[in-house]
Amino acid sequence: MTEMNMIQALNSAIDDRLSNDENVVVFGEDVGFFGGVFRVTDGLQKKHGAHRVFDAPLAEGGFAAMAFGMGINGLRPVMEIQFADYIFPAYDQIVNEMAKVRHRSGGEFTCPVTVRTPAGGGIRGGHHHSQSPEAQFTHTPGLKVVYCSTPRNAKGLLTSAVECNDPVIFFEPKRCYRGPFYGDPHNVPTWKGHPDAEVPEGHYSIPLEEANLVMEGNDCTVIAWGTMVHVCKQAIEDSGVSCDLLDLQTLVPWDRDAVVNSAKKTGRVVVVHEAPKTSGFGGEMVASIQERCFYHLEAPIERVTGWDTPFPHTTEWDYMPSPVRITEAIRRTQEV
Amino acid sequence: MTEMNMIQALNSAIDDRLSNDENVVVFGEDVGFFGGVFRVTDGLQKKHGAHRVFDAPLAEGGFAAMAFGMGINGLRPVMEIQFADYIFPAYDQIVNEMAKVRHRSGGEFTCPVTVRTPAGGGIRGGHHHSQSPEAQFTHTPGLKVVYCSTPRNAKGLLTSAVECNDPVIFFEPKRCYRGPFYGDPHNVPTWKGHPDAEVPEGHYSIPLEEANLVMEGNDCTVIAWGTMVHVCKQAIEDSGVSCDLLDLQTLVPWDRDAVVNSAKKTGRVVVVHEAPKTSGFGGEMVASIQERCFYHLEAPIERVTGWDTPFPHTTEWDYMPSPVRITEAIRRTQEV
Amino acid sequence: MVDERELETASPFSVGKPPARPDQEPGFAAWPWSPTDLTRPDPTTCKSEDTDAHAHGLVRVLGDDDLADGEWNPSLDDETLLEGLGWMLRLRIFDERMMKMQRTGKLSFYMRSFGEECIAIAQTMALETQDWIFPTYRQPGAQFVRGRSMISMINHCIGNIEDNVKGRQMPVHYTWKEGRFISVSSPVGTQFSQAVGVAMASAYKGLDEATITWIGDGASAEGDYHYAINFASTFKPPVILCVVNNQWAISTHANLATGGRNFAARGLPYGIPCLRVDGNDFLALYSATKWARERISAGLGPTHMEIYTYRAGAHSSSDDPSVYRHAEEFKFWPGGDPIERLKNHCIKKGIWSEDKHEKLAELLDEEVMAAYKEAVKFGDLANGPYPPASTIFTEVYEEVPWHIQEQREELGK
Amino acid sequence: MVDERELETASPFSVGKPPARPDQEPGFAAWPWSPTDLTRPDPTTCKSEDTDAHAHGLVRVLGDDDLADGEWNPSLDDETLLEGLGWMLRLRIFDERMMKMQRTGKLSFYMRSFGEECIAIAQTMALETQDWIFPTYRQPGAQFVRGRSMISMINHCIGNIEDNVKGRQMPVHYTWKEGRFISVSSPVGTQFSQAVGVAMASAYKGLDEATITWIGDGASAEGDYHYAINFASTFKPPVILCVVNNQWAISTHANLATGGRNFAARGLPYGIPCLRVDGNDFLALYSATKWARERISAGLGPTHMEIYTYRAGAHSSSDDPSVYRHAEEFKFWPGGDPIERLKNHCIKKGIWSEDKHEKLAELLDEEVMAAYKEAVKFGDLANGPYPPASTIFTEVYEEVPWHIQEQREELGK
Ligand SMILES: Cc1ncc(C[n+]2csc(CCOP(=O)(O)OP(=O)(O)O)c2C)c(N)n1
Ligand SMILES: Cc1ncc(C[n+]2csc(CCOP(=O)(O)OP(=O)(O)O)c2C)c(N)n1
Ligand SMILES: [Mg+2]
Ligand SMILES: [Mg+2]
Repeated sequence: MTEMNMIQALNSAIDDRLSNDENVVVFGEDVGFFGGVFRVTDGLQKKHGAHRVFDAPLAEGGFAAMAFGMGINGLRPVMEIQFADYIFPAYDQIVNEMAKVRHRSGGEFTCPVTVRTPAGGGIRGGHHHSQSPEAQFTHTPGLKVVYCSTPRNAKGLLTSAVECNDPVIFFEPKRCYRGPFYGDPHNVPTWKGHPDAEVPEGHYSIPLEEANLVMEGNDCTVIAWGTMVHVCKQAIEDSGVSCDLLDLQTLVPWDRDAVVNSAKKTGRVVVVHEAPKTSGFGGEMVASIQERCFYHLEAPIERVTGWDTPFPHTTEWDYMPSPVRITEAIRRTQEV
Repeated sequence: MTEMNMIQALNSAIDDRLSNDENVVVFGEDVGFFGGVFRVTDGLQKKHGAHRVFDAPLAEGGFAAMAFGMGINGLRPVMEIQFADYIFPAYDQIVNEMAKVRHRSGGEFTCPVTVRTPAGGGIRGGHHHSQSPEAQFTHTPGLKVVYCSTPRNAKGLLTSAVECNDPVIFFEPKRCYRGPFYGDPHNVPTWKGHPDAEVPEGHYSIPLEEANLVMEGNDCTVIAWGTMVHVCKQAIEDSGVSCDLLDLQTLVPWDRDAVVNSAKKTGRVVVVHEAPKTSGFGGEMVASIQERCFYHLEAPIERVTGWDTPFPHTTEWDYMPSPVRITEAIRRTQEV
Repeated sequence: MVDERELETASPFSVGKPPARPDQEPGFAAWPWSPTDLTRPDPTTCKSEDTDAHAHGLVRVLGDDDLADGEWNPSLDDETLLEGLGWMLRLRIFDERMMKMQRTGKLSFYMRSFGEECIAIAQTMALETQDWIFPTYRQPGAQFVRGRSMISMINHCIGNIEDNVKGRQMPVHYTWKEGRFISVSSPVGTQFSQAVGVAMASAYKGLDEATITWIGDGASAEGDYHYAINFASTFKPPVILCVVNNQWAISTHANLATGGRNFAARGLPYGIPCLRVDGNDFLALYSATKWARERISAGLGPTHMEIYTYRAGAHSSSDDPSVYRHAEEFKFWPGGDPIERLKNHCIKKGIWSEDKHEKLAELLDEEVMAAYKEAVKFGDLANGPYPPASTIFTEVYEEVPWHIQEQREELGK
Repeated sequence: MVDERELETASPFSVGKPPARPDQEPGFAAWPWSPTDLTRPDPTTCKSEDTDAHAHGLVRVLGDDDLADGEWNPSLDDETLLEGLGWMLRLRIFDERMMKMQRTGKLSFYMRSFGEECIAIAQTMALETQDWIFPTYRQPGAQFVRGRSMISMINHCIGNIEDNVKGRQMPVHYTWKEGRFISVSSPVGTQFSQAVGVAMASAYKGLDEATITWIGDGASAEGDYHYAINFASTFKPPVILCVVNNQWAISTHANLATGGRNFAARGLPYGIPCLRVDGNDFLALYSATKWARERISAGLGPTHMEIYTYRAGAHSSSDDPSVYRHAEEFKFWPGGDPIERLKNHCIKKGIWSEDKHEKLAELLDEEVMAAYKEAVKFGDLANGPYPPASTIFTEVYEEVPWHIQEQREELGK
């Protein structure tokens, strides 16, 4: 075990895969010599060589296509989209091509690509450096969708993503790269001393099907992913309500048993995400839970999400779900 | 009133807009001389001229960008994506650009673009001529999302879409272009004699906020859009259950009062769509209804949807929600 | 700039026009190019800028007299010539049969290679067997050259229980990994940029493998075209990038989709050697492809090619071109018919005759019919049996996840 | 093809290298181009193919001796020269102040035009006031020329209650419709293809309006670049398409992002006239832009330009280029500093002096400080006040729909 921040943990996962699987190649804008604008691939080109870790031309659709081609010809590309907001030029290659090639080819061609991308708000990024577009991928069969939240699960999940023989869209909560975020922009802790900053060296993986039970309680189930896991932790403490906090980790396929069992136990559920409410993955969670746990529910399932507006710049703290909003939602579930 | 099929009704709406608003321009692949592969723009180039109705180069992202530029410079472009499956190369221009430009520019620039696109299955189109990607747009604030189902609402809604000062994604159920579809591929009626094939001539609009109550009943609310409206009608008849059938028509913003009132009245809801289940717009419907009508619900809200797989070719009738599956879902809601 | 395309007048911006609309007679200019125009630069030293003339002229071998001439003549032996002719004729007959079957509902849809049979066949013959083919829907002929059984191809088209892609894709969307023929995808253009990645992987693994890919004149307007050219320019992988300029994209003539003078030269500013090749000339295509392959063997990376041809038939079984172009336009096209041209060449060489040709056509027709009869035994789209509904749920992921398993159980088939 | 870029060795595919990494001295070759190299073709008759030399050479007016020479000399009057110099100096000083303020948290982020001040300023001066400017984040200078108040610009950057985009976008993402300066968007490249649409609308309306737009060497790899070139080629709208080749895209040198010899020539195969222009030469840029504008007035449509320059500073306030390039690389760059070059020219012309220059700099510094002090009265990012939270919910649509209204009430602000 070594203490790492999330950037180091991601770096460690990629380093391990590069070291132990010669088919792994890493590319994206500025990921080569420079090591990425968030430094996730720092030092990897020097260590593994310029044909294994390299800068791609500034064309997300272009290097997604390159990844596709490499993937069907036996490599295991790990590509970085510099900000999740810039994944959309590659959307066609991801949803029409990567996601479907195994099926469309009768299993003859497969595409084991990992698409890593920093997502979410909290860094004053405004419209186009803050979005969290996971729902736009969870709706596409053929893709696995992962959202890490701590150094530990960042490493474990990324290792599994790279090892997975299906395309994986891997979201990294950029606000948590250097420390957890509890919803107070004036409180900027690092990962130092955080139990989830203890990360195994070498190969370490977490299956792409398990939620993580972050807190255990009896009266409400809070479901979140990414940065919101930490904000929810704070909110649960503030609320004084005994809650299960489930960090979903993998959104497709999500952990049915963990979610259903907790919802049945508590009968009250709050789902929290940064992305806009309408058609967010929270909608899927709510719909699935009410389908499966209808007779156990004691109160309407609550969603606390970003608003149905573009992500703002100066007023971002009024946009992102805050501990206050989440606390209120938890309390509302207890009122009935 | 004239009897029209859906193609003629759409043509009539565009013709009216071209005739009465000189800022309207129409383009897309093969829409000019040829009049579109589905013939929706047939005759319009001849009537209105080659600078008002013209073929665009085969680049959905390129002519979406062109539409954006024309839109912010005072025109009112109506662009066609030949199949909804091919909207993804334009996804960035639509979700990052068109959807946000009014907000990002403090209201100084607006983008009154209509993106028309034939969507959905039932024509043996396989993976890439059958998708129904509405949910991927309902999650993007700034876009209105519309799905017509009959000649009559096709004309009324398209007129409103073109007149709307916000970007509108307008889905046309290609299976219903020439006739309704009741779920039996061996029964191929035309629109002839159908009451909703009676379409007003000249200007005719339906507000982009109203659902259409297609059938009225007491015991279950069935919510659908596009082709599924007709399949649901059949299923409701087959079920023998007294149902409200709501054709949502506009998905963003959806008709809150119609949905909530019906759900409260019946206490039982089935939502039906062709797109895959996970993170489909059905999830949003279920989540919103349980938030707003929790104490009125007598049974779990059911979703009947396409499977979480790519759209198949030979087995498409096992993919699309069938009257049988919908009937079973309606009946399940009555069992409790 | 004065636009040299014919334009719609009275338009505030340029709107191009095709050579002719249905009621007009197509007035194609005679070709100014002859087989002796162009040198054949040494492929192992040639630079992009040495191909200016080749990008702006036309690489031909078969002259208007059907004789082979010029530096690009690959001097093929008789056997190879007749093999190529045979595959082309076989493809045309195959296409005709499939089209008929489509009309009877045995398959949902079809796309012919009519007028373009030469392309994939000559080019695949010029490549090595380990090379990757990344086609569009108009290069099925490569599979003949690589030895795919016709029955297996028909099984796919009619979507029966033996279809190797399990009825999941529309007809003509072949996949055949054994023959290194990569899965055809409907979104046009995507294969072009992906092929660069396939070639990068071959280079990465240090293998002597080339990848060839094609894109239409229409689809070259997609971003994928630009990605392919620029990524090939940047990384110089062993890829052959071919724009098939058959002049039409469904109803849209290339004049309406670009104002450029040609497609071939687009690679020059990217430092890629460029050739413009007569797409109905078996020998020219064979030779140009060999040249590009020699560059790859020498470690020099990509070649960009425009294949200048003409879409002789309808876009697909859903299309009726007489609505938007002269019904007989192909007859006016100066590039001729690729099969006729190679046939005449072989006859002039004394290795073939009209009689032999007719006999071959009959044999091939029988072969196709026999294959067809064999294939329909496993079902067809009109009558089934189809691949079981359970195939909807498999191979979406490597393993079936719980939610798809639940859905499969819900369907109960 | 032998690759003329420097390449990483021992790589199975080509991986380019920049001129120098931090520990190496940049060895830029001296420029072979001089102001008298190139003719200035008549803009009202010139065709794309007449610009081959202009696409491969470099349009210069200011020689190494800082004197104006050659056919491209626009022979500007003294007033215009000094006006341009003044705007450039003002922009540099403005940028420096903003950068300092960024370090204190008054704004979240900043991007300078350092070394590229010439571009938007010279080009906007050469255009008509009714022409549309569709910029990236490195052309804010156009707003000076069009007369936007500096206070209004600062209000945007510090996101205060007077920000005309209501704190919604990051700093430097200016919008100013009154000045026909179209909203800057973060996704790079999108404006390039959109600008074609803006120009199409002008043509459609029959107005004498041009649209100018820019894209970076990096962003030119996006599909939007290709769309823009091809759509401009097809429809020939009144658009000026400029690739700003400042050699770097954050840490990625153009050598790593394309293998091509230059950017300018990419428009030639599309039938668009192409110019490669010295981006640090006020007179050359002014002149080239006027030339393109004359073509537009004559109804001839698009021009494609490569603006050859150098990103002198960091990519943005978040960037430290000394990690990936020689810290002083700009000093080695043969193209010099655009302000120095125009200053020297004016001094040599006898209309300017070092002393006047220093005095002007002082005045401008005071102007910037005064504007800044005025702006912060309306708030700044560090201390507020900010635009009210209600601005999150407005202008998403023309009218606030019920679901957004509900959310606004939920937030209760
Ligand atoms: C991305 C995308 N957009 C549109 C289509 C519909 N479509 C299929 S083929 C075609 C025309 C293609 O023309 P071209 O590229 O010239 O190829 P050709 O058919 O001439 O071989 C179009 C528009 C598609 N398949 N994919
Ligand atoms: C679509 C997209 N991808 C990535 C980014 C992140 N990004 C911002 S600027 C930049 C480099 C741009 O370089 P260039 O186009 O050369 O412009 P320059 O900064 O040199 O003016 C990158 C990668 C972005 N803003 N948009
Ligand atoms: Mg074509
Ligand atoms: Mg740059």
